[in-house]
Amino acid sequence: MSELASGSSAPKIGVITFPGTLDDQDAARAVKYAGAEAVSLWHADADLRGVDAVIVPGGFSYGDYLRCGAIARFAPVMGPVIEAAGKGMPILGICNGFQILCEAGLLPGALVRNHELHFVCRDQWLKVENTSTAWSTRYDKGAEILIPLKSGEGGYVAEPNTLAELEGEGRVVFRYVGDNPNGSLNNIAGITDARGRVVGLMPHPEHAIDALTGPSDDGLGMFFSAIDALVKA
Amino acid sequence: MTANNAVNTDTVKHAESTPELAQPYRELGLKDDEYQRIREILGRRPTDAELAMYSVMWSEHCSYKSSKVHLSYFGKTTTEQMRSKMLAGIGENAGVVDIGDGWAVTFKVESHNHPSYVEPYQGAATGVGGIVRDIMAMGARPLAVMDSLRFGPADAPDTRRVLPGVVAGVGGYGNCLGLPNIGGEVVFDSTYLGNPLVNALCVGAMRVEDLHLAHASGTGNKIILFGARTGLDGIGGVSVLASDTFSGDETTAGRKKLPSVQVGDPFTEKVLIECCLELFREGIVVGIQDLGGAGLSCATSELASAGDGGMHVNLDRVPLRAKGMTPAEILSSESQERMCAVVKPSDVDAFMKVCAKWDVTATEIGEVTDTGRLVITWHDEVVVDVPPRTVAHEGPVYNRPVQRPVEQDSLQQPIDLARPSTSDLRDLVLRMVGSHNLSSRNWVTDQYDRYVRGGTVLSQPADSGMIRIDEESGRGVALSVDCNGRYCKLDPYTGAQLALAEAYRNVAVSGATPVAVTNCLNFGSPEDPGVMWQFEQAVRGLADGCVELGIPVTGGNVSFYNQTGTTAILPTPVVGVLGVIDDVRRRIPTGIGAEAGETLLLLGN
Amino acid sequence: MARVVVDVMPKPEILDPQGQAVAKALPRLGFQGVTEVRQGKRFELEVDDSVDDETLTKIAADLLANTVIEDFTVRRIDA
Amino acid sequence: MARVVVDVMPKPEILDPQGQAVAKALPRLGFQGVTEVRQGKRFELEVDDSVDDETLTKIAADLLANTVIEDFTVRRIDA
Ligand SMILES: Nc1ncnc2c1ncn2[C@@H]1O[C@H](COP(=O)(O)OP(=O)(O)O)[C@@H](O)[C@H]1O
Repeated sequence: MSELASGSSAPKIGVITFPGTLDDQDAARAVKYAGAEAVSLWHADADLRGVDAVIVPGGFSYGDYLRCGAIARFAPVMGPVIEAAGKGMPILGICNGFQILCEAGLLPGALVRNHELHFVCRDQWLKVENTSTAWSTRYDKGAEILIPLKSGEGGYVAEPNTLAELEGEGRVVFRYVGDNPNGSLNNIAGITDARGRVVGLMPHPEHAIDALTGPSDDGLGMFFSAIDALVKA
Repeated sequence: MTANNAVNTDTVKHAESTPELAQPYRELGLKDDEYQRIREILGRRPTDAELAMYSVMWSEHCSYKSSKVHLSYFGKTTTEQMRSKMLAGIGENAGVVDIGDGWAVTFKVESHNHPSYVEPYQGAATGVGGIVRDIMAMGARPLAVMDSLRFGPADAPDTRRVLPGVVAGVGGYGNCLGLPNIGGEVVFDSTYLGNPLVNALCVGAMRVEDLHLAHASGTGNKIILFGARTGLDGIGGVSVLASDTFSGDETTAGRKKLPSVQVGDPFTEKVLIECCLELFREGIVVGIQDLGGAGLSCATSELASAGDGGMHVNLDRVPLRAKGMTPAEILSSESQERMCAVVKPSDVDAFMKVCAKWDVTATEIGEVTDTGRLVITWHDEVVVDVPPRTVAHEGPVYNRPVQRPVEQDSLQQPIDLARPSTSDLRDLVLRMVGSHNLSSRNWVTDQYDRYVRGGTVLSQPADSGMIRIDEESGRGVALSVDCNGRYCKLDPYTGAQLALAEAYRNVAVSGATPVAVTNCLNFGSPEDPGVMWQFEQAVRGLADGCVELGIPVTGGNVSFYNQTGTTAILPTPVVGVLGVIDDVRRRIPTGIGAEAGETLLLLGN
Repeated sequence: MARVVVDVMPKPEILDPQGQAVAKALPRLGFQGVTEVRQGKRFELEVDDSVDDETLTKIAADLLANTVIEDFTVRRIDA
Repeated sequence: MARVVVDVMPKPEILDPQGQAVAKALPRLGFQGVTEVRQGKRFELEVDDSVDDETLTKIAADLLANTVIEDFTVRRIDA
C-alpha cells in the first residue's frame, strides 16, 4: 500500500465550494469515477481536511463580479491551499478555478473577456503539450482530446516575458486546436507552475468522463494522472 | 425624514376620516367599478398602500381576470385518470408530477415579454430568475432551463438590439445559476418586431415527501423575508401615488420618471437556491413563497389567503435599498431574488443560522394571526387591513366579448397551389435553407451552458432536452417546448393542438413517455374580441388535445397585450411537454446515418 | 488628436450587484469604513480634432452606455 | 465621509477585447475619427474619514485591480 498524506488506501481529493461555485458536484463525480475519494471543502473553513490533492472547480464564485476569481482568492480556504501548493500538493483549477489560481498568484497571467465578447459553450479539441505534470501523465504527448469549454472570460493573457518563460519551459499543458475560441494568447488552454504540480485550464475535464453526459471520456485522464502521482508519491 | 414619512403616510385611520379623497386609481390601471368594489369590500376608501396592493393584484398579469373563465376548461376536461400522477396542478406556483421511484418533478413556463423589449438583457435575465424561484418555492431543486423566443425579422434594426441582449440575458443568468439550458426555440416574424416574446421554462425535482405548498398556517408562526433588499425596482405605476398624494414634495414627485427596470443578480439567486434547499432539508419551513411580479403584495396576500388565518406584517422591518420609500412602494417593489417563508417560532433560530451560513439577509417581518385579516403596519400605524382572499384570489373576473374575426374566413380560403416543378423545388429548397427561421441556432445555443450539473444527456440539436434525475437508476425526464404561431393564426384550435402534438412527438422520439403539459399563452389584447376568440379556441384546442393524449395540463401562464398599436402578435400558445424515461442510457439521440445500412422508415401518413 | 474620457455609472436607483459584491467583500478582507461601492465603466478614447462634442455625446449615449439603466459623462482631457 | 474614485484600466500592452470591439463598431455606426478605445472600470466609493490614502491604495491594488494586467489611480473627490 502506498503512503498517502491522508493515510487512507484511496487518495482523497478535495473539491472546494465557494458561494457561486457550480461544477463542484461534477468535479466530485469525476474524482469518484476515477477511483479516488472526493472530499468537499468549504470556502469559509481554513482546513483541507487531510486531502492529498485539491480541485478548484468551475462556476461563478461571487457571481464573477469585479473580476473572475478576484473575491474568491481571499477566502479562508485559500490560505492552506497556497501553503500546500508550496509543498508540492497537486492542485487543479478548472475554468473559474483557473482564474482563482491566477488571481491567487499560484499561476502566472490572467484570463480576460473572450474576444467575441460573449459566453462560449462548445466541445473543444485540445492538444496535450506537456505530459509530465501531476494532472497529465496519462496522456500521450501531442494527443488530441475533446473537452467541453464554457466560459465568457477565457482569453489567457500574460506579459511577453511571462509568456516566453512559459513556452520556454514547456509549461503550456493544453492548447486549443482549430479556431481559437476566446482569443487566448498562443492558443493557450491550460498551464502549469514551475514544478508541474499546479495546473489550471479553461475547459472542463469533469464534463468529459462519460459519453452519456459529455462529448467523450477524455477528461478522465487528468484525474487518473493525479491518482497515479499520489499513489507513486 | 422618518417623522416626515409618518406624518404623510395614508393610514387606515386617515382613510376613514377622508372618505371623499380623490385617488389616482385609473392611473394604476383600475376601472371605476373595480375601485367601487374595493370600497365595498373595505367599507371605506382604500389607503394608498391598499390601493397599490389591489391594483397590482387585480391586474391582468396577476389576476387572470380575462382568461380565468376560459382556463377553467382545462380543469373541467382533466379526468381522474389524467390526474393520477399529478401532485399539484393549476393554481400552485408550478405543477408537480410523480415520475416514479419516489421522485416528483415540477416544471413551468413563464413569459417576460414586455420587460425584455424595454431592456433586453435584464428583462430576459430576470425572466429566468423568476421562473426558477417558482420552482424553488415548491421545495424542488431547479435542474434545467429552456427558452422559447420570438423576434421580429432577423435583419430589422430593432431585432439587432433585442436579440443579442435577450440571448445574453438568458445565458448570463442561467449560466451563472448553474442550470443547463437544454432547449428552446427561436422564431422570427414581423408581428413580434415591437413585441418580442421571451418565455422561460424551468424544471426541478424533489423527493415526493419533500413537496411544499406555500401557505401561511399556524397562528404565531413567523413570516421571514430573505434574499435581496427591497429597492425602487419596477414600481413605475405606483409612483403616481406618491406624487399625487404628496404633490409638492420634490423627492417623491421626482420618482414618476423611474424606469421600471429590474436588474437581476444571479449570484444572489444561486446562493438563495442553496439556502432554500438547506432550509427544506432541515425541515425548518412551513412554506416558502417567491416574490414575483407583485412583490410583497403578492407574497403576503397569497400566503395568507392560502393559509387558515390572517397575517400581521410590520413593514418597518423590511430591509430597504433606497431611502424614503413609502409603504405603497415597499409593497409593490419588484426587486428580484427575494423569498418569503413561514417558520415555526421554535425554528427561527435554526432558520437564521442557515441564512447566515449562506450570507443571505433574512428578517422576521411578521406573523400568522387568527384574525382572518392581512394587517400591515408602518411606524405603528395600520396602513393595510384587508381580507387577504379579496386581494389574492377573489379579484374581478371578466367574460370578455368573443368574436371570430371576419378575416378568418379569407385566411381559410383554399388557394389553388400549383404543383412545383423540379426546377422550382431547387429554388424553394435554397430559399428555405437560407431563411432565418430554418438557420442554425448555434449562435444562440453556444452562449448557453448545457453541461453544468453533469446530468444533461440530450440538448441541442436534439428534438427534446433530457436530463438524468436519479444517478443510481438513471431515471430522467425529457422536455420540449413548441409552437407555430402561423398555424395558430390560421386556426387557433388546431394550431394549439399542433403545438401540443409537436412537443409530444419531440419528447416521444427521444425515448421518453410524455406525462404532463405546461403552457405559456401569448396573445394580443383581451379587449379585442377577435383576440379573445383566438384565445378561447387555443385553450379548447389544447385541452381537447390533452384529453385525446391522456396527459394533463399542470400549469401555465397567460401573457396578454402583446401587440404593437392595434396589431396583435400571431397567437402564440407555447406548449411544453414533459416525458419520463426509466433509464436515460436508453435515450434515442437525434440524427440518421450514424451507421451504414440503417433502414429509414416513414411513420404516419 | 484629443483624449476623451467617458464614465458610465449605473443609475443611483438601479441595483448594482457588482458594487454590492465588492462592498460586502471589503470587511471580510479586513478593510473597514467603506460604506458604499458602485462599479461602472471607464472608456478612454483617442479622437481626431474633427470630432465635436455633440458626436461624442452621441457615441456615449448610443454605444458606450445603456441609458435605460446607466448615466454617463463625457470629458476631454488635455493630452 | 469622503467620496473616492478608483479608475482601473488595462495595461497598454495587454489585449483589451472590449475596447477593440467598441473601436470596430464605431465606423459601422457611422462615427468616424475615433482612433483608439480602451475600456476599463470606474469605482465610486463612499468612505469614512478614518480611511487613509494608504488603505485606499491597498484596496485598489489588492482587490479592485489585478496589477498583472491593469493599472489604477485613486483620487478623493470633494463631496
Ligand atoms: N432559444 C433556444 N434556447 C435553447 N435551445 C434552443 C433555442 N432555440 C433552439 N434551440 C435548440 O436548438 C436545436 C435546433 O432548434 P430548431 O432549429 O428549432 O430545431 P427543430 O427545427 O428541430 O425544432 C434544438 O435542440 C432546440 O432545442
